[in-house]
Amino acid sequence: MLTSFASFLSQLAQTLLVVLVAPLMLGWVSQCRAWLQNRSGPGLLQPYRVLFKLFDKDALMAHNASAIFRGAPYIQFGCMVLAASVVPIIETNLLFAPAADVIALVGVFALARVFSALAAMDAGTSFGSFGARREMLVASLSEPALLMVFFTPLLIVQSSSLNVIVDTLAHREFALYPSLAFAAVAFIMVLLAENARIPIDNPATHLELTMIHEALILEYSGRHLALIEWANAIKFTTYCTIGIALFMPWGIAQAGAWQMLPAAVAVLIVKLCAIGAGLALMETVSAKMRIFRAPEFLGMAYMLAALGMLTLLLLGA
Amino acid sequence: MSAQLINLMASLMLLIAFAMLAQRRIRSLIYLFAWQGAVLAVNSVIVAWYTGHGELYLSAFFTVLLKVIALPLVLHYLIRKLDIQWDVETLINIPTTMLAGIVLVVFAFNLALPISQLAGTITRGTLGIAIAVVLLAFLMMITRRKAVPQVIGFLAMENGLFFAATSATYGMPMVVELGILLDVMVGILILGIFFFQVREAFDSLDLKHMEKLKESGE
Amino acid sequence: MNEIAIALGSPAAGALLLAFYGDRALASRLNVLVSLVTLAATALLAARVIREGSVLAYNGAFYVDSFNVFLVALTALVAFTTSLFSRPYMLNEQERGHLTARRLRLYHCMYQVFVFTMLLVLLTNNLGIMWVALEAATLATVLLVSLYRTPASIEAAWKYFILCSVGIAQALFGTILLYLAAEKILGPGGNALLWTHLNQVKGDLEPTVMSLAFVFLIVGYGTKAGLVPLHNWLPDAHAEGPTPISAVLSGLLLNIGLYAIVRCKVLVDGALGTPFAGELMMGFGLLSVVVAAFFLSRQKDVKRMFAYSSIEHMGLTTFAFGMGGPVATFAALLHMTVHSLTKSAIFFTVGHATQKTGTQMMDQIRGLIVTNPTIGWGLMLGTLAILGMPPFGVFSSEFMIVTTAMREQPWAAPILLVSLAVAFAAMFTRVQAMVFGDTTAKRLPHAPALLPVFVHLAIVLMLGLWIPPYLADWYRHAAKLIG
Amino acid sequence: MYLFDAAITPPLDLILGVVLFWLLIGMAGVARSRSLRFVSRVLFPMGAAGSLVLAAAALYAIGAPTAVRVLPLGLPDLPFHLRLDALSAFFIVLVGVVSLGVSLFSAGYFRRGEGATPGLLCLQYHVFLSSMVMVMLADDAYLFMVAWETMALSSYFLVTTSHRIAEIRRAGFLYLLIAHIGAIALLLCFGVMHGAGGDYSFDALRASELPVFWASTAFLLALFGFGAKAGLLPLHAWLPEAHPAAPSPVSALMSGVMLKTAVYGFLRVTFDLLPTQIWWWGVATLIMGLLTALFGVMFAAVQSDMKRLLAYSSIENIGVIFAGAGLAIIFHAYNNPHLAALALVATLYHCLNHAFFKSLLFLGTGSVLHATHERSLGKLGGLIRNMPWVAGLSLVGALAIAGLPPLNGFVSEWLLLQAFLFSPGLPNPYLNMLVPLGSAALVLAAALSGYVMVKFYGVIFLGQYREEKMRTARDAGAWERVALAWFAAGCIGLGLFPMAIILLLDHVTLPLVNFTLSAAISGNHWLLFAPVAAERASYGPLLFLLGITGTLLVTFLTVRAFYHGRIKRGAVWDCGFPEQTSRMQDTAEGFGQPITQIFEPFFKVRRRMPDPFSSHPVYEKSNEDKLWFWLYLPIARANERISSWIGILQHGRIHLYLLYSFVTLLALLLFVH
Repeated sequence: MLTSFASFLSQLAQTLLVVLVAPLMLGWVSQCRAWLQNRSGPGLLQPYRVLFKLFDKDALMAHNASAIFRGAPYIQFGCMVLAASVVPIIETNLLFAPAADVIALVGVFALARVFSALAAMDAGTSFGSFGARREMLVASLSEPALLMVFFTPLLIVQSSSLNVIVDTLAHREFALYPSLAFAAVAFIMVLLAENARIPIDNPATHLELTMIHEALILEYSGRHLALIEWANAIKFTTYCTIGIALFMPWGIAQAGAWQMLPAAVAVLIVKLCAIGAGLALMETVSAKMRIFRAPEFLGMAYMLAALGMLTLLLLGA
Repeated sequence: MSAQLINLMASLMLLIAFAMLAQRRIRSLIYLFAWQGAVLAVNSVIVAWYTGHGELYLSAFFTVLLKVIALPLVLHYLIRKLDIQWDVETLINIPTTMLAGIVLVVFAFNLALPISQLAGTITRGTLGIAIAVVLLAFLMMITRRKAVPQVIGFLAMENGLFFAATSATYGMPMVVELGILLDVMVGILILGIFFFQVREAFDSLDLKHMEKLKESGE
Repeated sequence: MNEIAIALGSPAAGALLLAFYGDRALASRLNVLVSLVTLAATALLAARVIREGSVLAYNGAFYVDSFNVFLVALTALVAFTTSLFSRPYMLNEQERGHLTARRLRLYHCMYQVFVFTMLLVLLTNNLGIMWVALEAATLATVLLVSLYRTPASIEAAWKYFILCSVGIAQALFGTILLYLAAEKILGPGGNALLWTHLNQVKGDLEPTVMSLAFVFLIVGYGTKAGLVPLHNWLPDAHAEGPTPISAVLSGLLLNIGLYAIVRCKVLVDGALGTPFAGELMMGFGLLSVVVAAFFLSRQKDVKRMFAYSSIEHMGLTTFAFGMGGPVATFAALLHMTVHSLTKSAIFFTVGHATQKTGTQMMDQIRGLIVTNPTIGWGLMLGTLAILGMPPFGVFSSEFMIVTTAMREQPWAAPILLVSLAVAFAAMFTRVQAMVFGDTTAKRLPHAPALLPVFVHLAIVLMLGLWIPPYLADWYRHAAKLIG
Repeated sequence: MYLFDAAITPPLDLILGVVLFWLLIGMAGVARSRSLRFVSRVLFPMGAAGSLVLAAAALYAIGAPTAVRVLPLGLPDLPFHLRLDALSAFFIVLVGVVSLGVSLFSAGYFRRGEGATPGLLCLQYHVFLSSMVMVMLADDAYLFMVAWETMALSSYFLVTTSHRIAEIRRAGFLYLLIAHIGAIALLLCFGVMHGAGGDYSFDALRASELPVFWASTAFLLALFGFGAKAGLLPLHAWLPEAHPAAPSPVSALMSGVMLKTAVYGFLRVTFDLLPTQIWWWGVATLIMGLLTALFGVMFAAVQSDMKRLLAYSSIENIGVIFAGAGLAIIFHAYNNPHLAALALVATLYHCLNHAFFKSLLFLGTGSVLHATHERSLGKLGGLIRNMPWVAGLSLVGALAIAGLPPLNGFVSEWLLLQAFLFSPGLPNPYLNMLVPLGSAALVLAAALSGYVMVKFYGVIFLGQYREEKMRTARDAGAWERVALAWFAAGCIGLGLFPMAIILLLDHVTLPLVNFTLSAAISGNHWLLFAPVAAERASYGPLLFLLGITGTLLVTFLTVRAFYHGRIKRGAVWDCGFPEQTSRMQDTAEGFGQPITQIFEPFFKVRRRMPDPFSSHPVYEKSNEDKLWFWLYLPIARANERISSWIGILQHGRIHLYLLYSFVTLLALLLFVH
């Protein structure tokens, strides 16, 4: 009873942490980008201000928008929170962890995405539906790549549960896994694609013909838009935490190791900052691709992940 | 003595068969056919006389009646009626046909060898000739372009079969023989009707008109 | 043996009667009646054979065993149903001016002569008489094939006549050789050609002569059975003759030809002690199946197409007889039965369909199911049955043939099956087009008799799901007899 | 006589009773052939009741001991053998549950004047159902073939219900032809496996000792034969033609159940009848399965006819199922019963899932078709407003088929992926590397199926009306709603309670691969689902649902509580683009375009570009199946060529015919001599 209460607490804490910190993470990345581009930037808290503003506005909907349109933001938000709750970030004692392993995690993302695409089609506009199409296209290519990325650590620890993966990878003697390096590069590529970052998509653009993600949410406003934006922030942060869990799990506390928690939080903050800065750097130095280059990009990610897996099978490392 | 006579008859059969193979004119073909029937009948009589098989006389009698008298008359009547008495048939290259015929005779002789050894008849040597006559008649049917010669070829084949029956076993059982004769008669009757139908439908008895039903081409 | 007398006497008497009164209004009914009497007599005969075993009658002139009795019954049955079918069919033909009363008389008379000769072939014990009757059967149908006196029908009849006569002349030579071999043992005279006598001494017959005889016999009777490459008369005769005649040619005459071959094969097998005859039959059978299957995909005329299908099935049956053994022979006998029933049923529907649309060209026959569902369904189900679709009986025999082939002649099974698939593709696409779609058919003055179609198909369906035990015993017994 | 000798076996008898009952219903339909009311309101619901009994009996039979029975029908030496074991019982359950829904749907579906008379349809429909059950029950080759072909035949007639349309006739022909070719392969397969003394009961086949070569031949023939029925590459060509041609309930049955009979047969032959399994059989099946899955989903993505799209999606799912079966064979051949059981369970589970969601979607398209008389995706749209029931329930199906948690499609895919991932450790190094790569193909197929379903659902139900007539579309009637709800409930239930199904499937896997999954799991996890071991992989659909709905509720209530609920309705904005018409929405073709672009080598694309000076520019594009041009047409042409060669034989000249006889005679004489 006590342990399950503890895991409930731990679960609540970690989930809340991710949910609340997520906009900050976005703010940090755009701030870094601004610095790299010699701009002053809107400040770290800008995403919160945006959310606050949106929640305050009236929601405007098309006449023909159906329940799917209204429900989709909540579903997306719910999915992202669930995704955030199965990734161990500071401690591996998670209540929800057994509910979804890495494969189910991919499923959660897919569920959210399908609803966002359906909602975009619901309005019945030209941009909405082609946004939906592109989103689904990119996703259908990045999903296999993401799973291939997961397979390498999964084969190393012989488990598909994130908790177990982190536990095993973080708490055994240090070993060099070249296969994981391949997987990590692939993962970063998938992360960029999935979160509508350059070079697949540009989160800042509203240029109709090139946008993907923005086209999806074109018809949204008010609290629905806020929820979507927030969900996206959570998604981005969750991806970062997944990356941390898989490729640099050092410092994440084992279940019940309360004394390690402060250190774990500190390590997490450092890692997140580093990732944010790194991403900002990458986004600054690269340019957006044409949409039909995206398959090549993701194919590359897929190949890298597959190579990683083969390396593992070949070298046993 | 009789064996020599039988052999003589057999040779005559073969000779006539070759003659038929080479003959262009329908009238002459009918004469040849009648002669072949006559030879067949004489042969039967010789065999009957020599072996004492009474029913062979009967067979010879029917042969004369049907094949020497009735059928040629019917055929003559038909060709007169159909006005094809003087028809000349263009054969495919007589020498080639003859050559093929000779090959067939050799083949037939070889084929008959083991059988004739088995047969206990005095006529057994002629079995090869009987087979040859059948095969030559067959060849004749293949090479003829007009309906009447084809039918004569068929009748010649029938003659060959009778000859074979006589030479191998002194003839089939009487009831069978009669049945066969009946069939031949009815067949000719039907053919007679048929010639008129063909003539009516095609204005000619040339078989080249009857090549419409086929699978090739289109 | 009154049954035999009645079975043979009624068609003979019927032929005589119809020769004089065949053009009267009642002639077609008389035709049906005579066929019914024949059927009743054969049914009684069959019952007697079931009860008492093989029957030798009239001084050994007639012999009925379990092999031929079912063919006799089948022949009488199909002859009867065909006479039922032919009544409205011929009346329609007459109405539409295709036939005169005189020709109708010829038709009725010759129909009964044909039935008589076929029954004679089956019932006689004398191989010589068998030959005579078979030749007579040819002669009886020649004038029927040319009944319409169109150039095409005359051409078909001419080919039929010449090819079959020449073919059967070879069989006569074979019979002479058989007699030659038999006479050595049984002595000269009529007895030497009696099958029952021959069967008793078959082991002593001279093998060389017997093998030569069988070559002539199979070429001869094979022509009648429609084996490739001796089959060329068959599609023409089927396509150009009146449909009832196509039905009996396909359903009965081919069977009779095959029956003659099998009777001789029993003797030859006994004499030779080698599978020579069987191999020859398998070769002919396989060739027939393959060639017929590919011919099927070139057909435009509906009756011609089903004629090729008959060649295919005769090939299959011949192949099965050639394989021998209890299962394959059983299957072959069953196949003969179901093929006769199905193919004649198909010809019945085809007959009405062609009358309704006024053409035999398949691309002008459409939508039968719309105007006349029974004809459409009859044709559809009949075709599916003949293509070997379960649950129809043709499948059960094909199942046994193919599985036996898999065990005993594994090389042949794939060839058979590929041919069956080709045949399926070829026939089904055409029949489907005729049955479905928008219609081109018209109403007819005389309503078609479709009872025969559904009776036949019902029997075939039953044989696919359940073979009555006495029928099975019968087949088994016959199979043992044939070996 | 046999009927009464045998011991009483209640489930088997009950099932036979239902089969008989169905046949009687069919007869009754023919008896009152023209009365639509009688047929649809009385007979079809009665049939549904039969399905319910069937499903219950079979469900009971899964756990019960194997029952056998011999009927006094069939060939004299091979009477009909029946056998009800766990595998057949499982598939009969599948028939029962799907036909229950489809029969209910049919009760409200058929209309007057659509093709065949109602009574005839009723007969064909119930014969179809009965024959499928008989396929599962058959325990000898003859009954199996009879039932198998009867199934093909009855469904052929159902497909060609609207036979006046030329494409439907063509589809029907293609269907029956390929079915028949497949059946021929099966016949050969049984022939190869023959038992001693020509006994073709399955017991004899099991007992026969086949050399490896013949066993492999039998396996390949089975793969071909059952693949033809299932729509495995390259024998899939009939499927996208036949499914759209059939009335929707029939498409649902064909896709939902009939394709599974092929899976059943395949499993029966490979795992039960053949004495051994060889690893490369599994590899061949796996590769064929994966190729089929990818092929199916790619083509589904470019379709613009909704039923065709679903048909291609069925091809994809069949591919997935066969991939699972292949994996099971590999594991079984390498003597790894645990993973074999896992793969087998995934396969069977997916069969069940596919039956549910594909039936749901096909029935949904049926309702749409009736409401709008339109099958082309390019003309539908916005139907969620007119048909909320159909739209809502179809959404469940679409999400399930896209493999999204927590619905059922995800469970089987998850299981299958687990099987893929734990494959390393096989004694074959190549397989060790290739099998995980195969999983990537599987995932790609799954992800693309999400794409396909967004397209399917979005274009039909969402957006604006593409045609004016959509405005008048009416929602489905009560019968149809009940049926759709049944399938949707199935999709949800199968997704949420996987353990219940696994426990059932244990009875199936035990005799086939000697292992039960539940044996590996300690304790009874109704919440969690861990087929291998809890620390290796686990999935808790209920927790999952709880997580999402919990958050959703909390968010919703929070937003409600703290913020205003003001909503304004307006015209769509669309970046302020002024001239919006419904025709400017993305079309089905538009959705297909990126897929054709990316996977261009797999398609035969024909484009017709508009003339630059044309005042009415037309752009046409079609995606065709390359296999059709590479495989089917060449075979057809070869057939044509051979028959034209053979046609020369029959030249019409009697002399030639005589020559044939002559030459035959001489050749045979020479041969004998």
